[in-house]
This record gives sequence, C-alpha cells and structure tokens, in this order.
Amino acid sequence: MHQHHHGDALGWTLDPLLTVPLALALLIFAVGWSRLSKRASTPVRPTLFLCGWLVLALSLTSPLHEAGERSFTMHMVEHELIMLVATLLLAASGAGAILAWGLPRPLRHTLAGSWKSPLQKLWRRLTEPVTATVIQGAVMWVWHAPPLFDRALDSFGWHVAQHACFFLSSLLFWWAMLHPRGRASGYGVSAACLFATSLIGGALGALMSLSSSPWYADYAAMGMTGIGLDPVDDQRLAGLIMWIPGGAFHGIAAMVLFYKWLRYSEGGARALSAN
Amino acid sequence: MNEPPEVREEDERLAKEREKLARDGPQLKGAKLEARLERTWHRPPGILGWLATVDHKEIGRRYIVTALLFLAAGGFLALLMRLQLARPDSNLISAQRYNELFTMHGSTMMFLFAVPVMEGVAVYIIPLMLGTRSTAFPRLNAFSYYMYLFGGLLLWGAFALNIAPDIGWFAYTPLSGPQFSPGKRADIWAQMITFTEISALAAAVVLVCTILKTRAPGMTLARMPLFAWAMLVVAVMIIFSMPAVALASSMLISDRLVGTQFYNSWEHGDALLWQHLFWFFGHPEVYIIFLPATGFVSVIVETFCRRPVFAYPVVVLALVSTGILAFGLWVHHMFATGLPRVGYSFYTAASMTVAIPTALQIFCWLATMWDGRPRLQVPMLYVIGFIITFVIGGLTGVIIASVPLDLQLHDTYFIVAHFHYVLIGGAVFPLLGILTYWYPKITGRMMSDTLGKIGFWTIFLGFQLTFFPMHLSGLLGMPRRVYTYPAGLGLELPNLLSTIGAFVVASSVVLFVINGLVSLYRGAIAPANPWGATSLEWATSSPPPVYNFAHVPVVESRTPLWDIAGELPVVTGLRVDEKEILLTTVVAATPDLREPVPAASLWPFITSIAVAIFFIASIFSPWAVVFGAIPSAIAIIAWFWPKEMKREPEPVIT
Amino acid sequence: AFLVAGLVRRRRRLANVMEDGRHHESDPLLRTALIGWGVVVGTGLVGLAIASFIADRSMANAAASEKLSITLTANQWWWDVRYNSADSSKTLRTANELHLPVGVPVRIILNSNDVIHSFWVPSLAGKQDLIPGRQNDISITPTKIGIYRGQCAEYCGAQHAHMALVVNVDSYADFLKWWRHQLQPAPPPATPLALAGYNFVTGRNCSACHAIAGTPASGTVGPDLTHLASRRTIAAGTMPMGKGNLYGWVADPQSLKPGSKMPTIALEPDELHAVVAYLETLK
Amino acid sequence: MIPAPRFTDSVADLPTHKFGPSSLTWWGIIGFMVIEGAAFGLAFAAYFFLMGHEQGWPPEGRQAPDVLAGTLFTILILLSEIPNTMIKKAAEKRDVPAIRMLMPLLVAIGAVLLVIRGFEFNSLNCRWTDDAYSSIIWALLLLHTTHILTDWVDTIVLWLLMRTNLGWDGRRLVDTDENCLYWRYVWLLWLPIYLMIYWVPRL
Repeated sequence: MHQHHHGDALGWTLDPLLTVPLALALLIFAVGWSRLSKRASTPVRPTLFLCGWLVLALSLTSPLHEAGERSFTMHMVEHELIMLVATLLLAASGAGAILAWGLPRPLRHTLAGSWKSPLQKLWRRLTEPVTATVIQGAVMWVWHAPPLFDRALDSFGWHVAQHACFFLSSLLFWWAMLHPRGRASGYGVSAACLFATSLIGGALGALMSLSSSPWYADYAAMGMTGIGLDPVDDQRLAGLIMWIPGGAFHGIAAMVLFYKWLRYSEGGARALSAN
Repeated sequence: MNEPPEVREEDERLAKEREKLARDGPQLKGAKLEARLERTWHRPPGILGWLATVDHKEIGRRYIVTALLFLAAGGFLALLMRLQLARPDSNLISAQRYNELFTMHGSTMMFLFAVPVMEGVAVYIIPLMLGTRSTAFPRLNAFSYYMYLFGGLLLWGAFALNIAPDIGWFAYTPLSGPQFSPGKRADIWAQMITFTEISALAAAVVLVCTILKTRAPGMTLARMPLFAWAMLVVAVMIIFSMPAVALASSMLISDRLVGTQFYNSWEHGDALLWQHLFWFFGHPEVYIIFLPATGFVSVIVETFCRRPVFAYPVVVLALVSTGILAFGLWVHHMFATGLPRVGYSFYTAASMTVAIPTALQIFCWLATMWDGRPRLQVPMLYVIGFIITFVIGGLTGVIIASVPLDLQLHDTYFIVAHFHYVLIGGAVFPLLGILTYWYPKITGRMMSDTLGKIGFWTIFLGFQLTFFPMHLSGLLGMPRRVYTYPAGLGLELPNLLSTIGAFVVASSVVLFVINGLVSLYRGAIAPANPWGATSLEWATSSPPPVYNFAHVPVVESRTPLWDIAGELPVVTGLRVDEKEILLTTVVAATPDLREPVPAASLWPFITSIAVAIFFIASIFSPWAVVFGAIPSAIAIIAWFWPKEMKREPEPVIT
Repeated sequence: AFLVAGLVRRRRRLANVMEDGRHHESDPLLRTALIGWGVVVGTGLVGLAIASFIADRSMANAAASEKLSITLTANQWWWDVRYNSADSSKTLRTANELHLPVGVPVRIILNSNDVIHSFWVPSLAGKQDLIPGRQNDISITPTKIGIYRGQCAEYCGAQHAHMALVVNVDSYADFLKWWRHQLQPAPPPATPLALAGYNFVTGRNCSACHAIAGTPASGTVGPDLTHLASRRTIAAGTMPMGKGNLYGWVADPQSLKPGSKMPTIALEPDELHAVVAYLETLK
Repeated sequence: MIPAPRFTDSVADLPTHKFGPSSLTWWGIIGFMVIEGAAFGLAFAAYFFLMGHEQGWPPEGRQAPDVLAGTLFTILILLSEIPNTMIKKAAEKRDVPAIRMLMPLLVAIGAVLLVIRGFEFNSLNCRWTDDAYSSIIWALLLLHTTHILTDWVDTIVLWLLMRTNLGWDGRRLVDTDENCLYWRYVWLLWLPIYLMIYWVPRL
C-alpha cells in the first residue's frame, strides 16, 4: 500500500492526475453551458451532470479513496459509486453537446469533422447494448484478477488506470442502456442486458463473498483492515455489496427500462391507462 | 444477384402462380374454407400419425394428462409416507423404502408434475390465446414431450425394478456421490434430470418464440393476456436456470461414472458447489411453478369479475421483477451451511424483497374483485382458496427469510408446511381452477358444477388439515425426511391429523378425476365461450379445430372479445393449401412474415428414442456417449433436412 | 403482524363486496390504495429485516468469548464428541452425548467424516451443517439445566432418522464431576463373566472399530465405548440405555437400525452374555 | 357462438423469410445461445468457486497446461471469422455460388481446429480424474469441443444442402446466415475459456 499507514487520519487525494482532468471537465462544461444557455434549455440535464460529476469527484478525491486503501469494502463502495451512480447520472445527463460547446472553437470543429466517421462509427459499435455489456463485464472481471488488482493498489498510476477503465466502460454501458437506437424495442434489449449485468456482477461478488481466503495480497497482509474486520470478512462484505445491493441496482434499472419498453409497445397509452 | 437466368424466369412464372393460390379471405370462407383447412392441417391417421403429430393441442393434452398421472403417482407415495408417519416408531415401511418414497415424491412432483403441467397447459392454450394456428417449432415441441415422457418412465421404471433413487430430490453431494451411493440409484436420478431439463428447455424456447413472434396482429406486448406474460417470464427463467441443474447433474454423473472429482472434498473438490448450482436452479424453480399459476389467477379473476385485471402494468412488472429477484435468492436455502456471518443481513433483506411484487399482485386481484362483480363459480372458488392459502404460505415464507429464524426452522416440518402451502395453495389450486375453466375449451363439454364445488371444499379443508399441523410438528422439532420419530415428544397428534388430512385430499383428487371423466361423456355441450371470457381462445369453437382459427384475428384492445361489437376483425391472405402461420413483430405485433409450418413427422419421436437410449446406456457404459451420439445426430439431421425445393412464389426479399 | 393485520382487513372488505355485490369504489381510490399497500408491505418488510438484523447481532455477540471448546464430528449415523484441551491427557472422547456446564459459553467445531449432516438442538441453538472438507462452528451458552434432545437435520442417508444427540446441561460442579470421571480409563473387568466379555471385545471384532480407554481396543471408526453405560441412549438415540436394549443391539444391530455401519456378528449365547456383562461395567 | 369475421388487411404479400430478428429461427438460435451461455457462465463460476478455495492454482504438485496448442487454436479460430463473415454477407446477398465456394474452406478450418483440439487435451498436463482442478479444465475444454463439433457437422450439412438445388431456397440462406452467427458465438465463447485454461493458472 503506497505511502499510507494505519492510524493516519484519512486525507483527501488531490493528485493532479485526478484533479486536473476533473477540473478540466467541469470547466469545459461550465463554458459550454454558459454558451448554450443563451439558447433555451431546461436545467435538468446540467443538474444531472453536476450531480454525476460531484459523485465522481468525491468518490475519487475524498477520504473515501484513502479508506479504500485500508479496506476492500470501502474500495468497493468507491467503485460502486463510480460505476453505478456517477456514470449513470453522467450518461443520463446526455451532456455531450454541452461539453462539445465548451471546447475552444478550432478543437470543436476538428472534433466535429472527425466525429462523422470513423470515430462515430466506433462509438456506434461500442454503444451496441450487447457490446457495451460485454465490455463492462470483461473490464470488471479482468481488473479483479489478483495480479492486476494488486498492481493497482501498489501504484498510483495503475490505480488511476483502473478507475479510468471502470469509469469509461460503465459510462459506455449506461449510455448504451439509456440511449438505445430504435426507441421501442431498444429498451427491451437494455432491460435484458441489465439483467445479464446483474448476474455477471453478482457472480463476481458472490465468488468474492463465498471465498475462504482473501484474494488480494495487500489487503491480506493487513492483520485487521481499516473498518475493523479481518481481511477475509472485509472481502466478503465487499463481495456482498457488489452482489446484493449492486445486483439489486441493476435489477431495478432493468425494471424501469422494462416499464418504458412496455409503455412504448402500446402506440398510445390507451391499454395501459385502461384501468 | 448471381443467380443463373433460368431462375429469374422461374421467379416470374412463380409470381404468376402466386396469384392463383388459394388463400383465406372474403372469396374463401365459411364451411368451404374450413374443409380446405381441415385437409391441409390434419395429421396422418393411425398410430404412426399419432406419434408423428405436431399439433400443439394434441401435445398439450398429452402433456397435461401425463403430468396429472404423475401427480396421482406422486400423491400415492405421499399417502404411503403419511401412513408410516401416522404413529411414532412405526415399522410399516423400512428406512430404505421410505427414503426412496420421499425422493420419488419430491422428484416426481417437481420435475414430472409441476413444471410439465404448466408447460402442457401453456402449449395447449397459448397459441389459441395469441390467435395463431400453431406454436413456433412444432416438431421441437413434440420432441420436448417425448423427452419428458421418457424421463418419467425412466424414474418410475427404476422404481418398479427396485432401483429407485434414495438421495432426496435435491441429491446433495457427497451423499449422492460415488462413495456414499454406490449402485445405479443416483445415476437414474441424474439422468431423469437430464431428460426433463432438455424437455423443459425445448418447451421454453418454443414458448418464448411463440409468444414473441406469433401473436395476432395488433396484440402489442401491452395487450397480451397476463397468462402469456407469466409464461414468457417463466420460459426465460427456465432458459437461465435449467442450465445450472444440467451442469450440476452432468458433473455429478461424471463424478460417478468417469471419476471426475468436482464434489470430492478429499481431492480439491467441494461439496457445497453442488448446493450453489442446484439452488441457483432450485430457487427460480419455485417461481417457475408459481408464476404460471398467477397467470391462471389473473385469467380467472378477470373472467369471473367481469372486469379487466386492475393495474395491468403493475402485474406485469411484478411478474418480471419476481423473475429477476428469483436469481438472487438461492443462498437462502443454504443458511445453515456456514455462510459468512457478515452476509446474514444482506440475505435476509434480499429474501424478503421478493414478498413485495407478490403482495402487489395479490392486491391487484383483490382490487379487481372489489371493483368487479365476482361470480362464485368453481374456478373462482379455487382462486379464493388460493389467496387464503397462499397468504399463509407467504407469511411463513417471510418468517423463514430471516436468517436467525430460519436456522431454527430450516429442514423441519415447518418448511414442509410452508412450501406445500406455497406450492399446493399457490400452484395446484389455481391449476385445478384453470383446468375446470379450460375444460370446456379442451373437451367441448362442461364439468359438473356440483361435483366441482364439493371437490373444492374437500380439497381446501383437507389441505388445511394436512398441512397446518405440520407447522406445529416443525416447531416441536420434527426434522424433515425422517422415516420415523420417537413417541413422547408431542408429535403424535399433529402427525395423525396430517395423515387423516392427506386421505381427505386424496379423496377430493379422486373426485376431481371422476368429475373430469364423467363430464367427458355426460357433461353439457360447451358453447364457444361458455364463461363470457375475453381472450382469443374463446373466439373459436370448443374444442378448437385442428387449425385453431379459420381466419387470424386482429386485436385492437387488451380485452378483445369484450370490446368487439359482434364481429371479430381478421386478416386475410394466409395460404390454405399449405400449413402456414403469420409472424408479427416482437413489440408492436405488426404482420411481418408468412411462416411455413412443418408437417407431422416421426423424426422428433425417433430422435427422442435415440437420445433416450444414449442417456440410459451411458449409465452403464461411458462409451454410450460415442455410440449413442451418432444415431442421435443422424436422427436430428433427418429431422431438419428440408423435404423438397421450396421455391416459394413470393414477392420481395428484404 | 403488520402484514397480517393488513391482509385480514383486506379480506374482510372483500367478503363484504361479495355478499352484497356492491362495487362503488372508484379507480383513483384503488390506485391510492395500491400505492399505500406497497408502502405498507415495504415498511413491514424493512421492520422485519431490522428485527432479524438485531436478533442476528445479539446472536453474534453471544458468541464473543468461549470458554469450552468441543469438536463434534458427524458420521453416518452417530456423533463423535471430543472435548479439546491444550493438555492432551485432558482431551476426552465420547459419543452421541454432550455435557455442558450451564452459563458457560462453549464453541463447538463441526466436522464430518462422510456426508453432510446438520447439528440441531432445537431448545439450545439453531442449525449448523457439518460438511466434509469444511469446518463450521457454532457457539452456545446454555441457560437452563436440563436434558435436551438434538438431531441431525440434514438428510444423510438410510438412518437419518436415528441420528439423535443428547445434550445434558449441568451445574458447573456436576459438569466437572462428569468430566473428571470421563477422563478416567475404563475399569478393569471384575467378574469372570465380564472378563470373558472383556476378552471378546478387546480381542476380536469389536476393537477394530471401537476404542475403550485403558484397554487394547483402539478402533476409531465407531463410537468410543469407554463410558458407554453412563450414557442415556444406545446407537445415537435409537433406544434408551438398558440391559435389554444392549442385548438386542449387540445381538443384531441390523434389525434395530437397518443400514447401520455396525455389522451383525453371530454370537454364541454365552458370548453375548459376556459382552453385555462387560459393557455394563463401562459406567 | 363464434363471432363472425370482419375482414381487414391482407397478409398475402408478406414474404416467407427475412434475415435477422424477423426470422423465427433467429429467435430459436438466440434462445439456444442463451441456454448454452448460461451453462458456460455457470461452469466459469464453478471454476472460480473451486479456485477460491485453493491456496494455489493449479493445486500444488500440478503443472499449468502448455500453451502452444491452445494458442494455435485461438489464432486459427479468430482467423476463421474472415470466411465466416464472407459467407454471412454472401447469404444476405443471395450469392449462392460464393457460399458454395467458401463453405468447404470453413469445413476444412473446422477439421483442422478439431485436430488441434486433440493436441490441446494432450497438453493439459493432467487427467480429469486427478483432482477437481483437472476435472473442471477438462470439462471446459470438452464442453467447448462439443460446440465446435456440432457446428462443424451443421456446417457440413449446410454445405451439402447448398450444393443441391435446395440451396436457392431463401429459407436455406437464412439458415446459412444464422449458422454464421452461431459460429461467431462459438469462437467468442472460446476466448474466456482460453484465458481460464491456459493463463489463469499462470497468474
């Protein structure tokens, strides 16, 4: 575990590797928003974006991050906040346009030019619901392989890379879920993918919580982890959080999208409100 | 594109011919159309034709009858067990025989009765409900029935030969492993599982495709009958859960037959791996049995209260969320196995959540009755019996969702009472109700109302007498699966009551059967829609003709038969000289394709025989995998080999 | 209780409707009721979950500090009991019977030698499985002196029904007395008949499976017999301890507990008398 | 009484086959893919469950499998996607001659794959009876082999069909299209299995 020791008070993590991109994103958003707000727009999307940004920034920089280096459970909470809450809010805000407007003009034009293709083509490929689901599932599983996870715990750079992978794959995932092409049938596929994700993530969490030995050397080396549990129980609790609340979150999201699907399936809402 | 020119000429010729083809519509309707359709759709006569049939109604009927026979057989075993337990320290039945009895009873009821009967009812009624002429993949459907039949025959044949399994319907390793269950008993159980799971999976694929693709035009998902919704959820659940037991039982059988070590804890294996896999299937299994029954209840409540089911979207969401939740709850069968303590509260909370969708569904039914005009005919009585019984079973379910309480009650008669309340109260009562309800559609005659009412009250009261005392014997400390119990622990009276009750239940089942048989010959002739119901199965004659509908109906609302003014809108233009059904789009149900339906064929039957020989032989020699697979493969290829060059005279390829 | 009350109320209202066929409830009201019902069920479940959580916590706290450690190993169909001690001369082995001092926290380590069994003494504790290849444990603090019946609660094969366990909760003094007595080796045979029995038991078939401390018999497959006659039951609760039952059991275990791992050995009448006479001295 | 019909639209002009989700068999195949996917997923879970209770993986005294054959197999099966995609596109364009030309290539690749698979079994460095680790990697490999085998047989049958007149039937082209879809699924499934058999024991 780099530079931290037991008993130290938990502090903020303000490494420029984190703070600079976060601040930059916020700055671009603010500029874009000020430029765009002259044209009419509702405050819902920006609010969603700001909430998402806040959750992301807080989970990465607040003492939670350092707590995550002393307890796997806390680390799991951090990951779940990023992958379930922050990225969902960001994807729901659909703030791509605002962000684009926040960029300096030449950059915006270059991007707009390259956006047509092949970048757009790639984006469309990646946001196929099934593809996005597979990518997120694979990222989740691969990063939990002990050698990789241990590496992330040992080096800050790797840790940032891990979080970046989680962040990007789940952003992609939620984007694909929430913005399906072909509105009506799309939500049905999304709901199925969310159900599959609850099983994929749940399986990883279940394995973690049913394992009889700790998987990760750094946590295992602690006699007692930061939240007063031994490493095995700490890992079990982390697994349970991923498995049960995490699975429930995806399940509920599946139900919400399923309901939308059902509504779309009736041209008018007639049959639905017949009661 | 690169077709040779003569094919293009052929195309034009075919296009001309297409105009001349006979199709249903204003020019061809009434008796003339019916005669043509009858000729096209009827199966070859004789025993071979009987074996070759792909008519979903025939297959569904066989499914239902076979499953009911297994119910009777499994029930008979239950009576034997109750006789043994009527008195303490009884010597009527030996320990070995008793262990076989409860294994056979559980396996028969779960695998050979409860799941297949629901599939059978669905296979019969779903295409009628959806307004189509056939299921998707009718040959697969036939194959599914034969696999089920052979699985059942294997198990009961073994029982007759005195090599019945004695390892419980859950077959926990290592008790079922090679070390502690030598002989063939456990192998028979595992292969019976293989048969039934192949059958259930095939039926599930048939049902999913039927429900998604063959609905009548206009029947959007939001207009689909709730029973179809229930079966869609159930079929998807089967698709996700059955592979778990398939994998688990294959691993068990390979441990037993070829010496793998999956469950052998002395060789790095793990006995609990079995339980995780088994309950990953076993928990959804409960809902696979229960959800179709909720579909029955919705159907009956709607018809007999003369009101569309209250809050339809809520009921649909409840069905789907129950289906999803069922996959997160398997560990609650394993509380006593030493799961990490940190997880107890999580498991408790998760297990309790499943009560929410169920409670909402019950509310919706009660609200429908409240807001409607309930008619207390026999099916409706069963629904009321269901609600009372199921609520008790649900409450005990919430109790045992709590880890501390479950650690006390787990594996006692309290659990036996709980799940019989849930399964008999929750699934068999609605099943008896729906059989009474659909009996006129299936047979063309009504069941006797008086006998039906007597039957309901005897089974309802007999059931309570049988299973309510079991709560008590469980609380008093009687564990499950014991062939006898000592005197002096206060267990005598509850057990005696249960035994008496069991015989009351048995007599009412006999009464139901008598009613069914007598009504077959003596019952009043049923009109097309005797109950004044709303879904499409009542828009055709009772019993339906082999082609189901002379014209494919069009649906414009969720309660079609209540909303049409005398005339049923239909589409025209399906062929009458070839078996053909209409495919519609998945969500909006707009007409999409005309799908040819395969003819009756012996190949599904032959394939199932080949596969059955393969599986049964593999119990005795691993080489069966080699010499069994080849005939099976040949049969399957023959099954799928297209008979002729079908240059469809058709318009555009898109 | 919340749930019950709610359901009873619903049912009563339902009954009214059916009797008079009234139905003047309007839709919005039902809709509100639906939402209300959802909230009621939700809250009720949260309450139950919290109650369960508290119960669970209190059980976990009870397990905090154990004074006595016992290893319980399940076999098809009997219980092997070992009182652990750092001092190997104070390690004690017995079978099918637990003696516990009242008020003292005890930790029972649960193992299995063959299939899965489950430890369950309804009046003392919940269940915990005994699984081959895994180690579970359960902590108990008995609060009342008395004799409790326990039983295997996981189906474990032919004689699952006859796998009982007696738990004898004593005062601390009585427990110590029992414990010291059990540490003693078996008394030497005093009568010629008992001596004949001793010779039979230690010399031939029996000692392959059974152990009797202080004699050459040292088998470990079957229950320890050192203080057999001091136990309350024979063959894991199959029948009460007594001369007649001992006769029956030694003569033909297979007819009393069919499938038991103890084979029926054809004994001459005088051999049978001798064996029983010796076993009776194992107090 | 059966309600009298009121005639609305005619469906006579609808085609009898389409590619993709309109096709009934497409749904059937997706159904079976999900079934098999669930079985594989659970087998993966069983693998990791067994692994979670071990100190070392493979258990002490065992050697991880040799990677050569498996890697060759992986490369070849990835390459096979090229003719597979070509056949799929040809089917959608109703280009029967192209299908007739490419199909034997796919069959040949399948045959080579099966031969390599034989060597793979040989390079596992264990027998299935040794311990649970050996059992599960044998099981994974065997399960996947059955998929290769069945799809290979299916491809041969289709190839034979395509060589006859029946090949011009639009519905057979849909079958071909869906067979290609299935082959994609088979090689996608292989990737995690490859990692689990050959690389996870080397972590």
